Amino acid sequence: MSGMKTLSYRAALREALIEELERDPRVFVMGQDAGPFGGVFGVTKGLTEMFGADRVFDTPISEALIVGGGVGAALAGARPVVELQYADFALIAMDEIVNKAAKWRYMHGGGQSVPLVIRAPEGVVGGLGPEHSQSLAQYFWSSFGLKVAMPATPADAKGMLKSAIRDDDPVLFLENKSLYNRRGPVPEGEHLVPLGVASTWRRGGDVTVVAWSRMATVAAQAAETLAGAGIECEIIDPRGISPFDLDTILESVDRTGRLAVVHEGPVTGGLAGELIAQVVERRFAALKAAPVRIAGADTYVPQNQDLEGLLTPDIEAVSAAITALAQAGR
Amino acid sequence: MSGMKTLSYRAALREALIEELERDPRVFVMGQDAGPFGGVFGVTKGLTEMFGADRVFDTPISEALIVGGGVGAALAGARPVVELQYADFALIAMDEIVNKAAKWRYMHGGGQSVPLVIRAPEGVVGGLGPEHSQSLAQYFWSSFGLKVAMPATPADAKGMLKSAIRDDDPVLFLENKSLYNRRGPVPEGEHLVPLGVASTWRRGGDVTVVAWSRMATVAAQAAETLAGAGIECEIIDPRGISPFDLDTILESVDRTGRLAVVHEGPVTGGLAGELIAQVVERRFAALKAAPVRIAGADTYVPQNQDLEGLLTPDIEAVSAAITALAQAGR
Amino acid sequence: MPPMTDEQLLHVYRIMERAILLEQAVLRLIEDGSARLLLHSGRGQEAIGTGVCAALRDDDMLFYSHRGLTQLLAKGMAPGPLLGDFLGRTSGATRGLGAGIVHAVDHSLGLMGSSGTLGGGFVLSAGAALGARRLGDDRVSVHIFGEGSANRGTFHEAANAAALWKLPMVWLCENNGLSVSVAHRDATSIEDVADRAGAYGMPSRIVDGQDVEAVYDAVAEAVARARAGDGPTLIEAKTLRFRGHYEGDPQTYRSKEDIAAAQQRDPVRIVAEKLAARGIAGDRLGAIRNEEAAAMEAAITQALAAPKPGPERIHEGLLAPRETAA
Amino acid sequence: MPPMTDEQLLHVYRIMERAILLEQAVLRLIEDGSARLLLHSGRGQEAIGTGVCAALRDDDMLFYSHRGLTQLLAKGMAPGPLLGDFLGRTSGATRGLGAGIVHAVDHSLGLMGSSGTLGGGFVLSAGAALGARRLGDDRVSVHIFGEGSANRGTFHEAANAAALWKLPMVWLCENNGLSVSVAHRDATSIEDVADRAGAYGMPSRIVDGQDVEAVYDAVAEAVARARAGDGPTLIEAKTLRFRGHYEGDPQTYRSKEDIAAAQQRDPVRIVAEKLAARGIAGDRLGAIRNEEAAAMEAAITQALAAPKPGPERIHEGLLAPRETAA
Ligand SMILES: Cc1ncc(C[n+]2csc(CCOP(=O)(O)OP(=O)(O)O)c2C)c(N)n1
Ligand SMILES: Cc1ncc(C[n+]2csc(CCOP(=O)(O)OP(=O)(O)O)c2C)c(N)n1
Ligand SMILES: [Mg+2]
Ligand SMILES: [Mg+2]
Repeated sequence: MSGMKTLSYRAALREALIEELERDPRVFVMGQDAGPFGGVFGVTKGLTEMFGADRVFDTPISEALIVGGGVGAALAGARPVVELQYADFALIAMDEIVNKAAKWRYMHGGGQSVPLVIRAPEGVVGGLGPEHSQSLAQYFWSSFGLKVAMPATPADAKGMLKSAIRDDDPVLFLENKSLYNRRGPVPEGEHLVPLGVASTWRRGGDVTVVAWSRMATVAAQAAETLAGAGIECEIIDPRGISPFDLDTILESVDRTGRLAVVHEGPVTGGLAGELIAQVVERRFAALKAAPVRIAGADTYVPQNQDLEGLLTPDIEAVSAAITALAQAGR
Repeated sequence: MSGMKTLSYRAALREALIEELERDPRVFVMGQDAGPFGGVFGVTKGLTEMFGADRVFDTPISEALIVGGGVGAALAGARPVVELQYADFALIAMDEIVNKAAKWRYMHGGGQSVPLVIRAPEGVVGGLGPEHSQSLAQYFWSSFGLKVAMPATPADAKGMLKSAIRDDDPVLFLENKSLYNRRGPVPEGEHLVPLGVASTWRRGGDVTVVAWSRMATVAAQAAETLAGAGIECEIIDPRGISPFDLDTILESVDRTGRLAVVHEGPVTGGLAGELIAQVVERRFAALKAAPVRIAGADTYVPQNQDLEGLLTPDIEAVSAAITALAQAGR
Repeated sequence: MPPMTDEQLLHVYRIMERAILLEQAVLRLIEDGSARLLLHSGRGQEAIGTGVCAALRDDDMLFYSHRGLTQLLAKGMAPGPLLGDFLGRTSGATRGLGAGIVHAVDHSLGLMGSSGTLGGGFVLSAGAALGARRLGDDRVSVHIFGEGSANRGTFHEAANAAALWKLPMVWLCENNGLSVSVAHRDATSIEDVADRAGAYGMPSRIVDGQDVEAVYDAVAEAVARARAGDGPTLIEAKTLRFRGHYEGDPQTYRSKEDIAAAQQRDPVRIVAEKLAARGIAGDRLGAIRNEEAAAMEAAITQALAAPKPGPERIHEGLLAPRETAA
Repeated sequence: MPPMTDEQLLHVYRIMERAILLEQAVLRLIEDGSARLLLHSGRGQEAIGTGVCAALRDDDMLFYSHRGLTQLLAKGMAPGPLLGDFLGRTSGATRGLGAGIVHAVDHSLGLMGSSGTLGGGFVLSAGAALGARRLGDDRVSVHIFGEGSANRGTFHEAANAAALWKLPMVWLCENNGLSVSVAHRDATSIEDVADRAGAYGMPSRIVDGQDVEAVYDAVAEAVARARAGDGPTLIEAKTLRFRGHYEGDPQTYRSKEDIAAAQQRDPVRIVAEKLAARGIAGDRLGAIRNEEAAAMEAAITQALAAPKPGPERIHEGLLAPRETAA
């Protein structure tokens, strides 16, 4: 690996697709507007021109076909990368994701691989309303044969997408719409990030902060402020939920005794509940205060962008909650 | 209310349907084999004969139509009770449940009711395999406009189904396949059980045991044994997840300081995680030991019934886990 | 069916002007920063919403599309609540949840709402028809949708059930040849969506979607059939999308010439010509346009003056209001 | 297409006898308590699985149905692993997960698996055809399903895409007139499922599903078309379900007379008659039957002797085996 370059999250994803399309002729990409138009978020821009319409192409508005067809193509030995235009539409292809992609190997005895990647842009931004703004990873905690990846940086976006495409198991790859324009360093040359290994963004001994996707950045920014106030946060981005790197989190909680969990999407039924239960089960004695959930409001996302802004916690809200946690139970 | 009669869970549900079909001409029932055949679990037996084929009828194998059509009929002012042959098929109609039934009121400003009941038999029994044995309530914690009911007794089955049909909001009504033949007392005459009010099956000061649906019975049986060993369990059946009667649970935890949560379906991503997070958030100081999850194995349900039996905890497993909890942290 | 009366056609003209004025107003409000939203322009497709609604009773039920501004206005919605939504004001149809795609419901107008996940409307509209039948009334359920959306599986499930049960339902496919960037021929295996109806034993018709009378005729006939208990109909209106999929769409997938050619067949001009041919003086149209423009300005001023919702709004309306204890 | 050879027809006869013997064996094992499972008998529909598979290459891909025992055997699966599944033994195709509906996969036989949620096979089979094309090979993807399942929305999404993309795919609908208790006419708005194909510009054919040669002819033609790059075909085989939907089904929805009438058109008898008409001596068939019966007994004995899986089995096979570190 030589040096670093700066790429947007979008460009990093695109580079991953290009490299894997070049490397492996079994790989193909399909989705609504994913062909010549380049995807409504621009991730596949130019790819049809580069690889031809039989490698990168549009689909009808048929989400069950997009995912289920991807499963079928994977069963036949191809390595499809399919795109849902919005992660919300995973709910249309839920049977295909949960009952087909995730279970096919197990229920057919264990020998049959499903090397499928389902890319799906999630998150609250731009006034898209209740059916185009959901964060849905929590639906897949118990889809055991499925991997769920959620990159938070351009480097992870590239490295994790490449790993996902090479993985023999199906991967739900949740991109965050707010991050597409975010720029950051990406290693030159071949860059792979293994799925299911947490990334510790910052070390700190006072509070363990677990934050996914866009909220990892928000948490990291809060941590800067809090450091000024004498609170040292350890920021851990689990990079997804499956495989789940609980060990890194437990090791941190052992040192801090305090856990805050930050994510988009509602508090109730969100990602944090399961994680907190897992930590409390194993580290009850080590905890100095109740773990805290810092997440979306328990409601749906309105189109009104003023109101939309109220849905997810901002740096101030995250800082305030962590401050309270740092002081709790002393 | 005069006396009590003994009914099976199946008969209690059927009685509820009959009474509500009689009471309200807007009510109708549809589902696969729900017409003359009476449903694959026999709940609608004889109803087409009693009420005619325009009130109780079969549908094609079209789960999106069953649920989405139910939503549409409800919007038009009818009060449909639709049946999914297995709760697993909720995943086929996930967009209709999560994005239509649950959100329609909110996203259209708040004034539009969706008085729909979706009956769906869930649970692990009979060798039906990974796609016909799921317990899925946990998928709906954040479907805020949707109510989720899970009756555990014949009396609740009847009283809650009647309440669900009269409710102006959509209700996902999860019946447990293992309970259909279970018999129990049901009050004579009109019997309504409000949705979202927990039922305390047994009082006890040592451990709060929250258990849903079939597992409430298993927990209650374990509690009998444990009482002999000097451990007094308080058994609480939340009767569903939405509305969720957290207060009853918190009040109990305040007294016991110990919480065990019991359900079918996998531990990871299951119902318990969210509940434990809610309790820990509010009662960290009151807890004497880490809350415990007693739930299904983290895998899929095989058809092999010997193996299937390993999936969900039995009385011994529940007793052992509660005993350990009762002794923990002393 | 009797042809449209002069009064009907004048009303159509009025609604079309209203829709165009409203869209223009919204574009202006976006530009000046008063409104932040994603608009899916219906420019070019005005003959459909107006033609459909001219054939409906107030209580007939409409599930409109994401490109549905004309549809809402034609069914009787006033611009005020729509502007309120666009501007995120409590005066909006959704009381401030706001909208690029308005999700208005009004039972007195038969406005049933719109599904943001495309294809949701197929099963909902079939269900509403079933509901009306259960209630013993003779309302007809109508759904307007794009040709791209017709490839959702819900089309199949609902079409089969509607034909099987002879539901009082009319489906109107706005075939503008595009779903976002994807050409109809690249997404759909046959040319005419109407030809899908035969697979269900459902009658169908293809009409010129730029011609309001053609749309009206087909819908009026289908509504009569539905109301008589003879079941559903699929109507395909061939139409043209004048603007991008959403405002801001670079439209890299079609040429300037294609766009210009499409814009030649303007449904408003076609109605104006029809009225002229019927001998209705041009100044009557001018008067209508002026009335509408004035009303629109007033509605905008009013909407801008309406309060914005407080933060509590996001938690309102999730559930039915609690019944007061007996 | 050339007609089936004597050898092919004898093989079909053999597979049919094998399927019947296997079903009978399973019923016996259920009765004596050795097997606990829900069986969906394919009795009466044996001409379909055998006719389809006679027209396929080993590497052609089959997504079989829940009534798919004959289909599995015809594609080359041995009874042993199936019995292992029925009995929940590690010798089973799923290594002890067991089965009432066997979910076997064998790539060397082109056995791709089966979706327990009906209709899943439509999108999977279309996808497999797409995958084969991507890999540049000329495998054909085949899906066998019931007429009731054809009302799932996945039918529509997959049919459209398959026709649009001219995928190498053949769909075979086993129309036995029933989905569990529901008669075809009470669930489907048209009589012939084949007529749904036209909506996609897909060719279709209706065949007598009791006549293996008719099934073979249609499938062979469709496979040739698919392999030549000319796209998918929908074949509807009119057939008869001799037994209940599952073993134990009270069948309150059809009369004893109806059942008896259905059983008149036994595909096995029809094949035997065909062979007789070709001058093949009855004792050759008797010999096949005896061979198969003996082999089945041996397979049962072997399966019963195979070990049951330990409790760890339920956790195996969720994910791909971990790659060993480089
Ligand atoms: C199920 C679903 N898939 C995709 C989208 C994203 N989307 C919104 S509009 C649109 C194009 C729709 O095309 P068409 O149905 O032809 O209607 P038009 O926009 O042309 O009026 C798409 C793909 C969606 N909202 N829902
Ligand atoms: C999506 C889905 N809905 C319902 C069922 C339950 N189910 C299993 S078999 C069956 C009947 C299928 O009828 P058909 O497709 O005609 O096949 P047949 O059983 O007649 O061979 C039903 C409803 C299911 N497995 N999957
Ligand atoms: Mg279109
Ligand atoms: Mg059938």
